[in-house]
Amino acid sequence: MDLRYSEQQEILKKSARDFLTKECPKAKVRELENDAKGYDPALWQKMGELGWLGFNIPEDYEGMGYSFEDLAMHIEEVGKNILPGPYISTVVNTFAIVEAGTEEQKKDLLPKISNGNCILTLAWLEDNGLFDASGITLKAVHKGNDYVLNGTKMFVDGAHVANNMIVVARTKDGSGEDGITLFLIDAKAAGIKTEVIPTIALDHLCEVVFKDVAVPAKDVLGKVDKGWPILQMLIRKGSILKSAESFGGLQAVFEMTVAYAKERVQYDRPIGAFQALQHKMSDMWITLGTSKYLLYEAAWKESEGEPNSKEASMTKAYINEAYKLITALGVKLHGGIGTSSDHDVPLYYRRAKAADTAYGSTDYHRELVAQQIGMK
Amino acid sequence: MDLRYSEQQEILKKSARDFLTKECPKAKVRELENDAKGYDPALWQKMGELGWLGFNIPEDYEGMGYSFEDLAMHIEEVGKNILPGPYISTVVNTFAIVEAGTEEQKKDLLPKISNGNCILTLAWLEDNGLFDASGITLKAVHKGNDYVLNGTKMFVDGAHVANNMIVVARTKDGSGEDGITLFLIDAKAAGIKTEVIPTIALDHLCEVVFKDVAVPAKDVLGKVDKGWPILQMLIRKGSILKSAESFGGLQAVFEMTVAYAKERVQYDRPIGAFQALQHKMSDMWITLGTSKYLLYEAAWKESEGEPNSKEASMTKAYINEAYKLITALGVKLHGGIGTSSDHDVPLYYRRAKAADTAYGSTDYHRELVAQQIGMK
Amino acid sequence: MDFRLTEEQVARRKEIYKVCEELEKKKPKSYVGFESQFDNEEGWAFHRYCAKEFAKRGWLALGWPKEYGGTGTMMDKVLLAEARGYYDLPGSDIFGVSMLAPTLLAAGSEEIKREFLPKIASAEVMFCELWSEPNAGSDLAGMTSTAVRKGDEFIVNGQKTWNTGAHYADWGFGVYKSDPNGKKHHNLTFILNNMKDKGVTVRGIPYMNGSHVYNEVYLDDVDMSAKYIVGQENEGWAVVNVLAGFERSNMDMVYGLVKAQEEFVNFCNETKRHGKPLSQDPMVRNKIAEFACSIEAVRTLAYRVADQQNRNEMGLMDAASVKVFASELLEKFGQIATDLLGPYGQVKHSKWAKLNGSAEYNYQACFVPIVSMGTNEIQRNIIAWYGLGLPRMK
Amino acid sequence: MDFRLTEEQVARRKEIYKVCEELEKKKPKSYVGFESQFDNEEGWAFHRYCAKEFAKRGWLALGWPKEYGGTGTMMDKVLLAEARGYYDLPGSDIFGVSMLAPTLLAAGSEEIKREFLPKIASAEVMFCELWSEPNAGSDLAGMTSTAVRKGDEFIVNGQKTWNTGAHYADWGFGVYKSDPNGKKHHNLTFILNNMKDKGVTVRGIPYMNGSHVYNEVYLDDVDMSAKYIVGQENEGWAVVNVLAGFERSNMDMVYGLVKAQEEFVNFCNETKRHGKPLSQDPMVRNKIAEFACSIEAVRTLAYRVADQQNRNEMGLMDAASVKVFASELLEKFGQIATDLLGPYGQVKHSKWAKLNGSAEYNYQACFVPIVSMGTNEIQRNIIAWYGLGLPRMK
Repeated sequence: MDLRYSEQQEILKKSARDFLTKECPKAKVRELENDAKGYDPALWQKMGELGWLGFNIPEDYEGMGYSFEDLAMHIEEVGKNILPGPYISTVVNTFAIVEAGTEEQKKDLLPKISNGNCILTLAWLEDNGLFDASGITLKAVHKGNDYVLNGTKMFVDGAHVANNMIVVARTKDGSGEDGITLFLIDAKAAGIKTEVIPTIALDHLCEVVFKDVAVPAKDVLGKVDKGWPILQMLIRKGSILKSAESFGGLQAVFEMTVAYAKERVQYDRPIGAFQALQHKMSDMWITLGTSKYLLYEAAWKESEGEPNSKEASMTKAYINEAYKLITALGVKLHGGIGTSSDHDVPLYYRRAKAADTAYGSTDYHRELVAQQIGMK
Repeated sequence: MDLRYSEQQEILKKSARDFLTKECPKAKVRELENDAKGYDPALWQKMGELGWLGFNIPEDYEGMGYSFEDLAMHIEEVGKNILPGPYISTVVNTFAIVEAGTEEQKKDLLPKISNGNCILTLAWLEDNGLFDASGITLKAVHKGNDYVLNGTKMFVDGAHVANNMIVVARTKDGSGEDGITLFLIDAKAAGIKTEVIPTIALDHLCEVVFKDVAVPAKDVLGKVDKGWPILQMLIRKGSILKSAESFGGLQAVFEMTVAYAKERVQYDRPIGAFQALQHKMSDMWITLGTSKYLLYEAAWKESEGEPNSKEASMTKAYINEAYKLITALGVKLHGGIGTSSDHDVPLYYRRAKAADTAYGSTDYHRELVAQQIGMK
Repeated sequence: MDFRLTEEQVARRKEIYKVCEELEKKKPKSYVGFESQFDNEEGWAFHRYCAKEFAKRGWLALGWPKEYGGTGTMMDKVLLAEARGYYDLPGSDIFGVSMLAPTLLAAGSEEIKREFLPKIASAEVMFCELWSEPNAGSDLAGMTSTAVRKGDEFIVNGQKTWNTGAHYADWGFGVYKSDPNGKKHHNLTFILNNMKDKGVTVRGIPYMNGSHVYNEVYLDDVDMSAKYIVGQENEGWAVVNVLAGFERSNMDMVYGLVKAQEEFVNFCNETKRHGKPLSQDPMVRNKIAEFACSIEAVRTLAYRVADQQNRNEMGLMDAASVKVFASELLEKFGQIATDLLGPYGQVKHSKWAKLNGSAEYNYQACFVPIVSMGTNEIQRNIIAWYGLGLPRMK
Repeated sequence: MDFRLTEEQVARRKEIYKVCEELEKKKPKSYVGFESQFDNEEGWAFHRYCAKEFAKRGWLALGWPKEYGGTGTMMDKVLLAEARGYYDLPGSDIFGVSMLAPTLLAAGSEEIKREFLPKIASAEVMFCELWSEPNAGSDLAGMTSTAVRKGDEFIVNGQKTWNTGAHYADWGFGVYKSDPNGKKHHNLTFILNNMKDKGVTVRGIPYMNGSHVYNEVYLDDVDMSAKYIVGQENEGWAVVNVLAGFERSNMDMVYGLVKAQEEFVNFCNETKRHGKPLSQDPMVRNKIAEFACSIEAVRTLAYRVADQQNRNEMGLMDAASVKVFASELLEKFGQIATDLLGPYGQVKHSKWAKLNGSAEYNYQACFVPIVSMGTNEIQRNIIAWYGLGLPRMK
């Protein structure tokens, strides 16, 4: 047992930190919130060059082949700094190709993704807002060599700038887990209409309308009707990585708040001398500690290939709530200044709400936890 | 609108306070917890003489005929001091006779109750622990001029010392609200076996086993099969009065805590100078204020005969939680000393847990609230 | 106790609700929540429109002495706040009507009352507050802006901050250090000024959701006339305390919650999830019922504050309780509502939004009542020190 | 990171769990929770029995240097705490094994180590702590008990309080004012004494649920030998700090929660309400799942503390976090569990009790870990001051 970041991991984290501090200052974060694209293509290119987009891609496909745990630690730094754009989506969705793609699909897309030439998103949720299999109603009908997709997907991260898209569709009647198929398609295919939804994090989630979109059968990802387990895998890994991002954000807000409390003077003393505020910051610290090892236990098990769907759901459910709570506290401890969009704390506060439903809400994951702790 | 205690109510409250301070000091409270009877017959007699047992009994039946609101204010003082024994039960259950009893039943029992010669309890809950109508399974079978009762009741307040008992029984197959009948019986009738259950408040709730207990038909209270609305009325009034008791306890703990914080010195200052503790006491104060007018709105409406079942349930649900929370805070703010049974705070802490399920738990009342705020 | 409104009050309440219900229909689409009155021209115009409608009926001078144009009672004022809260309407200038007017009545010269009260009552002049400074937030002792007397004028220099609505306000009221050598609490002067005065520069501080509510106000050699002093020269601290004494019942915030609950209940009844209305989910029922209990609790306490104000008792501690409790309830509601909306919880006012985007709006806007008008932390100090008599930290 | 136990540790864990599982079967019926070891003769006898069983296997000297009879590793010590917590077993004297032994190893004379470490390791001697005084709870500066040196002895007078288990303990360790003129932090001496010494009177302080855990200890002209000083005369403050540094992982409390969760899940599966298992109530599922997440979170953090201790890092701030979080989780569990039991939540250990009365037990017993060993409020101060570097109040 050794619950420290390894030396190599510390280096990995530091290099991510240094890069983002330089290349993605908060001014850029703010700018990109109101930018049509919502991400910086030049920065994306640089990330590709650094290998950030190929961390989890095997070396055979021009990736870095890092461990899942390394990836989580890297994303912790990404969350600490904030990085606008569909970075985490692309990384998470890549796992679907790595684990379920055909050789052709891998050869075609993995090097492109790794080199920063392909943004990959996932069209999963629909307007019913459900995370379980019954939420999938978009129809894919087999016609000749094609499947024809009709329906609407919601909250698709960066669909308007994505090159490729994994679409979760129903290929059989019913509402269960069987009969769901994933399609790996060109995001610009004919019949696709994309519109950016205004969200609290201004993170460019999209509505994507599919009208008679023809997809060749070879673009099925995995097996027909058997897409749900792949999606579950994405949800599990996405939950851990999204939590890693949130955990980074938690730390950033904690550090800013403690620093501010030491510096801001009221009633002739730094406000950090007030016990009521001290105890809230101590609670923040406690939350950081409990979040950290819960997260890395799940990430470590994922790396080791051990069963961890319980731990992944626990992590997501716990850190979802921690992130919202701590960022709200951060705003309040800063007082007025913490409520201004000129300040950094609200950037995290708004993202905490957004993070909360990505890859499943707290209540969704608690239900998964209930099942896995033996609640019949 | 005038949200103050009237002058007369202040007098009423003061006289209750003075009486209990003198007649029921905490030493007696502790003694009665481990007493076989669990109440003090001599004190009960005195309460009868003072009219405390006839507050809500019309003057025609030797009662005082006070308003429900006056009664609530009186019980607030009872809760502030703590008064062991089935006092609130007797008072609440008396309403069933006043509102649904026959002239004969009234003439028979109300003067006795008022004069302190009759303890009246309610055998309602069963071992399923349910508060709704489906929880009632004890059977009363019509046989000749009698009903024969078989079954077990749980958590019957002071059944071992009660003179009379209202038994909630099922006179018709089914589990709904129809087919429930109340019987007003002699608590010592043949076939009744009573045992005291050890509870957190050591408040002498009993298990009561009915074996072939024959009850003459004239002892039905209200109409056969139509007992549920009467029970509902008792739950509603009981909820308000139990909340008044809890609200009194809340105040006592608040006052003790603030006094202790001013007096106890650590690190060269009264601990009440520590801001973390101050803010907790401020939160206690806020809770007192919000509890108070919620409670008295419900009590006032009851007095005025206005529909108030929503307000009664809101009061119970809110004050249940407030009482548990504030007494736990009280224990913690006192530190070690607050955890000793020699100290008064735990007396209230334990009673907060007991109060919480009397006349329906928080979740039961929240469900009633949900129905009444229009949740379909 | 007596919770009943008089027949007159019931009638008045009905009248006020009717007027507000009508006004609500004229709300611009961009008006998404309680701070929208400051966010854009449309919102401000609507505020002025509502204010004129209220003024016409004498409702901006409720509870004032008759000699200054007063109408109605303090309770009527509470009823108006209630209805405005329920329909989420602006129209009552929090700075002019709620804070300055009672302060002028209590501490202003006859001259200044005669000049400004009619303008407030008629909604001709809207005010803003020039109070906090970058280094003087909760603690006014850190104030550095100065007012140097020159004959009948003060030359005022400094920077103020968190000035709600200063970008639209006609006049401001503020405190400035007027005696550099004066003792603490005897060195400030409370002065009114026209926001169009030379040397006044207003710069917006964007709120976290991008809306324009707060401002910084820079004062460079601004001439303020000594006739606009409220109270005595160098005794502005006393006036500040008088003003702080006019706590509001926060009935508008409370009734905003009442309305939010009603709307949420309707939403749950109408929205199906897994084939069943959301309202049949036991967890949803429990949470909304819990919320409803808290709202009713604070509603009754707010009425107690109103009751006290109506008999000229201040009820400051109860008012502080209402402020803290209601604002934190709004925060909690923002959390619960956005959570229950699932992925839709994050959606801003738009064609995709549920409940018109109010959940997302509250999720951010809740901090306005929490940190303004004395942060909730400060309120808790005040309750502890003045309400409970606990020792003030050294 | 590496969360994996070594093969050796896995084997040791299995062995320890097996021994504990067997011991659990011998638990007396009156043993209802973690403080029952002090409550009555039966509980204390069971404590001594378990201790002897552990001692036989060398498990009371885990992680000590070999020269003092040490066996195993610090991680093994954690594993024993884990299993004891899971099976709710006593047997490891918190004062002797967890606090005094490491203190002696760090600060004791060779002589005192040779005398007491074997007695601790063999479970021959059980200790209690003589620490707090009526006017010195969190703040030892208020201490008034005195130790006056007379040749090779100290004459000790005073009153100690909150002495857990002092009514059964064989020996005590305490601090006393030994130099009335000495400077703060240089006027206390840390001494061991036999609890059977003349002049030692122990009087119980009943816990809120009636059980006997705490005591007051009166010391009247008690002779304590100077050879039982730990550290230097008048330098007891330093020893106190050394001792306070041996924070525990609180793994036993954490695994008590793990077990409580398992038992509650089983209960929900087996208990029907309205014809359906309680486990199918969405609200129950959500609450228990939330609780499970928190337990797993603090469990992993407790392992981080163990990991640090195992490499001789102290991890004091993380240990403080575990103490605060786990004890408040126990409080919360007491609340949730009693609530979900409905009217049965109030029933004490008896034939009517559900879950053997554990919910009611925890509802009261939770305050033991919350207010002892430095209250959670003090822990939060410590985190703020030493962990976050925030300024200490003057």
